[in-house]
Amino acid sequence: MQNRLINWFKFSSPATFYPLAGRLAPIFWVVAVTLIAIGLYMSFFVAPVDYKQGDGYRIIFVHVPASWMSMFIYLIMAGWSAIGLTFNTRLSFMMAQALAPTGALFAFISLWTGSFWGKPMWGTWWVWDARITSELILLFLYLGYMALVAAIDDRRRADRAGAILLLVGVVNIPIIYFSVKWWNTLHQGATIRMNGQTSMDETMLLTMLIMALGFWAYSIAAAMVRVQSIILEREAGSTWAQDLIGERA
Amino acid sequence: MSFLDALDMGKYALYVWGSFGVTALCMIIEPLLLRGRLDKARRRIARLNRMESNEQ
Amino acid sequence: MFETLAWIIRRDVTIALRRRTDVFTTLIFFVIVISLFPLGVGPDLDTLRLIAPGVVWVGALLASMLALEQLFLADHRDGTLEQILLAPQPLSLLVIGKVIAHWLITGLPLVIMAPVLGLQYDLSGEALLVMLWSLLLGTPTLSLLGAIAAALTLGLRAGGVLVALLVLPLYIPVLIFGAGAVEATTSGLGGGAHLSLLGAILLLALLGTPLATAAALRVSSE
Amino acid sequence: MSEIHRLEARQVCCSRGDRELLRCLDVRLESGQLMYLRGPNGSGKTTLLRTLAGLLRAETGEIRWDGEPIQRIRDQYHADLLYLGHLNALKDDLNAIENLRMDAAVRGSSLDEQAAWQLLTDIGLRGCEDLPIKYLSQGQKRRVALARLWHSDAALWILDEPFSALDVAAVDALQAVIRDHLGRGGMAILTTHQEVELTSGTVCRVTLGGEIPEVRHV
Repeated sequence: MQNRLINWFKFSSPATFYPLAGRLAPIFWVVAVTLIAIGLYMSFFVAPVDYKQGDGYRIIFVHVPASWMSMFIYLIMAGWSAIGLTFNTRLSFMMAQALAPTGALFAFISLWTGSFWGKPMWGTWWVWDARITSELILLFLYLGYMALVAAIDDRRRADRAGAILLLVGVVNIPIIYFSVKWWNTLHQGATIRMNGQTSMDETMLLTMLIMALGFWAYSIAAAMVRVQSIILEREAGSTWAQDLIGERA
Repeated sequence: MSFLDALDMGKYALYVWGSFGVTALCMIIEPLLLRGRLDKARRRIARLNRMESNEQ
Repeated sequence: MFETLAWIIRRDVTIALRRRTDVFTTLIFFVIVISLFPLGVGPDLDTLRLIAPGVVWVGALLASMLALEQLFLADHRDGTLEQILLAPQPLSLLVIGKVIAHWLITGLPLVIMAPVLGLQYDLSGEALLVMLWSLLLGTPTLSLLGAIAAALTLGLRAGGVLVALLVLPLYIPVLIFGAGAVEATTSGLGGGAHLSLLGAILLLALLGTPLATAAALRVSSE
Repeated sequence: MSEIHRLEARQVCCSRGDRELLRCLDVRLESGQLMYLRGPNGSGKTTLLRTLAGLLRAETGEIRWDGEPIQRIRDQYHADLLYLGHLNALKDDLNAIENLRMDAAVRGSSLDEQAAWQLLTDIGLRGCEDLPIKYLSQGQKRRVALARLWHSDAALWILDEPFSALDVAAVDALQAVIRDHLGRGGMAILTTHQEVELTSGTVCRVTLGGEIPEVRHV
C-alpha cells in the first residue's frame, strides 16, 4: 500500500503540478508588474535626492534587490535539491533547474548595476570589493550548475548531480564569502557601502523592499513558466501530456 | 517639479539609465524567451500526437 | 578497514609510478606556467617578488585541476570503479584513499618543486618556507574539493572544461589564504593566521568532501 | 555458506534515459538456485543485473536481500555479493597477482601472495604472473577476472556473460566452479547462452524483451 502511494507521488506530481503552475504563473506576473511599477515610481518620484551621491544613488533600487534575489534563489535551489535527494521527488529537481537561469540573471544584473554605480562614485567600472567579488563568484556557481545539468544527457543523473553540486556550493558560500572579505580588508581595497552608512531613510528602505518583492514575484512567475516547459520536454512521450495538448489543439 | 524634471538624472544619466535600462531589458526578454520555449514544447507534443494518430 | 585504504593508495601510486607520464605532465605544466609570467610581466625583481605568491598559487590551482579528470576516469573505463562501489565498506573511505593517492602523485611534486620556482622570483628563505607550508596544507584541499567535480563529471564529453567551471570557484578560499600566507610573510606580518585557516579548511574538507564525492560517484555510475 | 539467503525483486521497473527497458519484474531466488537471464540485445539484461547488484537505482519497486531493501543494508549485501560485469575490472599496469590481491583488499578480505599464486595455477595461468595485464590475451584477461570466483565466499554471484572469450577448457572449469557454488548453497545469476549442467537445485529462467518479463521455474 505504502509502495503504491510513493509511486503515485513520484510519477504523477509533475502531471498534477503542470496545470497548477499554469494557473499560478499569471497571478505572479500581475503581482510582479504591479509591485515593480510601484517600486519604479517610488524610486524616481518619491525617494529624495541623496545629498552626497546625487541622483546616482537611485541605482541601488535595482542593485540591492537583484543581489538579494540572486543569493536567495541559490538558497531556494539548494533547498529543493535537498528535498529531491531525500524524498526522491523529480519535481524538486525540476524546480531547482527552473530557478537557475533567473538566479543567474539577477546575479548578472547585480554585477552590471554595481559596475554602473561604481563608475561615477569611484571612477572605475570594476572595484574588487568583497561584496561584488562574491557576487561574481556566485554567478560562476550558477553557470557551473547550469553547464553541468546541460552536459549530462541522462535526466536522472543530471538531476542528482546538479543537486549535489548545489549542496556543495551552498556549504561553500559562507567560506568563500568569509575568505573574500578577509582578503579585501587585508589589502585595504575599496569597500563600497551601498546602503546604510549615511542616512538610509524610510522611503528608501521601503522602495527597496517593494522592488525586492516585485523581483521575488517575477522569479516565481518565471520559474513557473520554465518548470512547465521542463515538464513538457521530459514527459513528451507520456499519455497525460499528449492528452493535455490534444485537448487544446 | 514636473515629470521630466524628476527623470532628469543630470550627470548621472548614463549610469542610472544604463542600470535601469539593462535591468528592464533583461526582465522583458527573459519572459519572452520563456514563452517561446513553452510554446515550442507544446508544439512538439502536438506534432507527436499528430504523428501517432496518422499511424493508426 | 584502514588496510583497504592503504591498499588503494598503494595500488594507485604503483600504477602512477609505472606510467610516469601522468605525474610529469602535471609537474611540467606547473613549471612552465610559472616560468611564463616573468616573460609576460618583465624581469623587474621588485614586481616579481610582489606577484610571486599569487603566481605560484594560481599555477598550483591550474595544475592540480588539470590532473583531476584522470582521478576516477581510468577506474571507470576498466570497471574497477564498479568493484569499488560494490565494496562492503564505506565508499567515502575508499574515496579518501583515491584522493590521498592522487595528491601524492600530482600534489606532492608541486609542493616540492615550488620553492625552487620561488627562487626564480627572488623570494626570501623565510617566504619560501611559508610557501612550502601553505602548499602542503592547501593542495590536499584542492584534491579533496576537485574529487567532487571529477566524480560529478565522470565520463562526460565536456568533462575537462566542465571540471574547471565547477571547481575553480570552490578553490578561491584556498587561493586567498595560500597566497596570503606568503604575502603576509614577505610584508612582515607573519603568515601564521593564514596557515591556521588553511589547516582548518583542510580539516573541514577532509570531513565533508568524501561524502559528497561518494554520493556523486554513485549518481555518475548509474 | 551454510546459512540460507534469498533475493527478491518486487515490481521492479528499470529505464535508461527516457526509455523504459523493463516493466514489473517479480522474481525470487533462494539458496542453491540458478537464474538465467536472456533476451535480445538491448532488452535490458545488463541494466537488470546492475540494478540487482545495487549499482543502479530501480525506477520503481525494490530489491530485497533476506527481506531487507538492499539500499538499507548496502554494506552487508555487498559483502554477500560478487558482481562481475562485462568489463574485467583489472588494472592494465598491474600483473595478475597484484590485481587479485588488490581486488581481495577492496572487498575487505585478504589474499596472501601464496594463495594468489595457487589461484593462478588453478585457472591455468601459471607463467603469466609477472606480466602486466595489458600483455595478456582477451581470454587470459577474462580468466584472471573470473579467478575471483575460485576464492569467493560470497553467497550471490552476479555474472554478466561469464563464458564469453573463454576456450573450452576454461568453460568447463567455470561450469564446475558454478556447480560447486550452487551445491554449497550459493546462488548465481547469469546472462549467457551457455547452460550450466546442474547436478542438483532448481533453475529460474527470466526472458526479457517482451511486454513484461517472463519468469519460469524449472
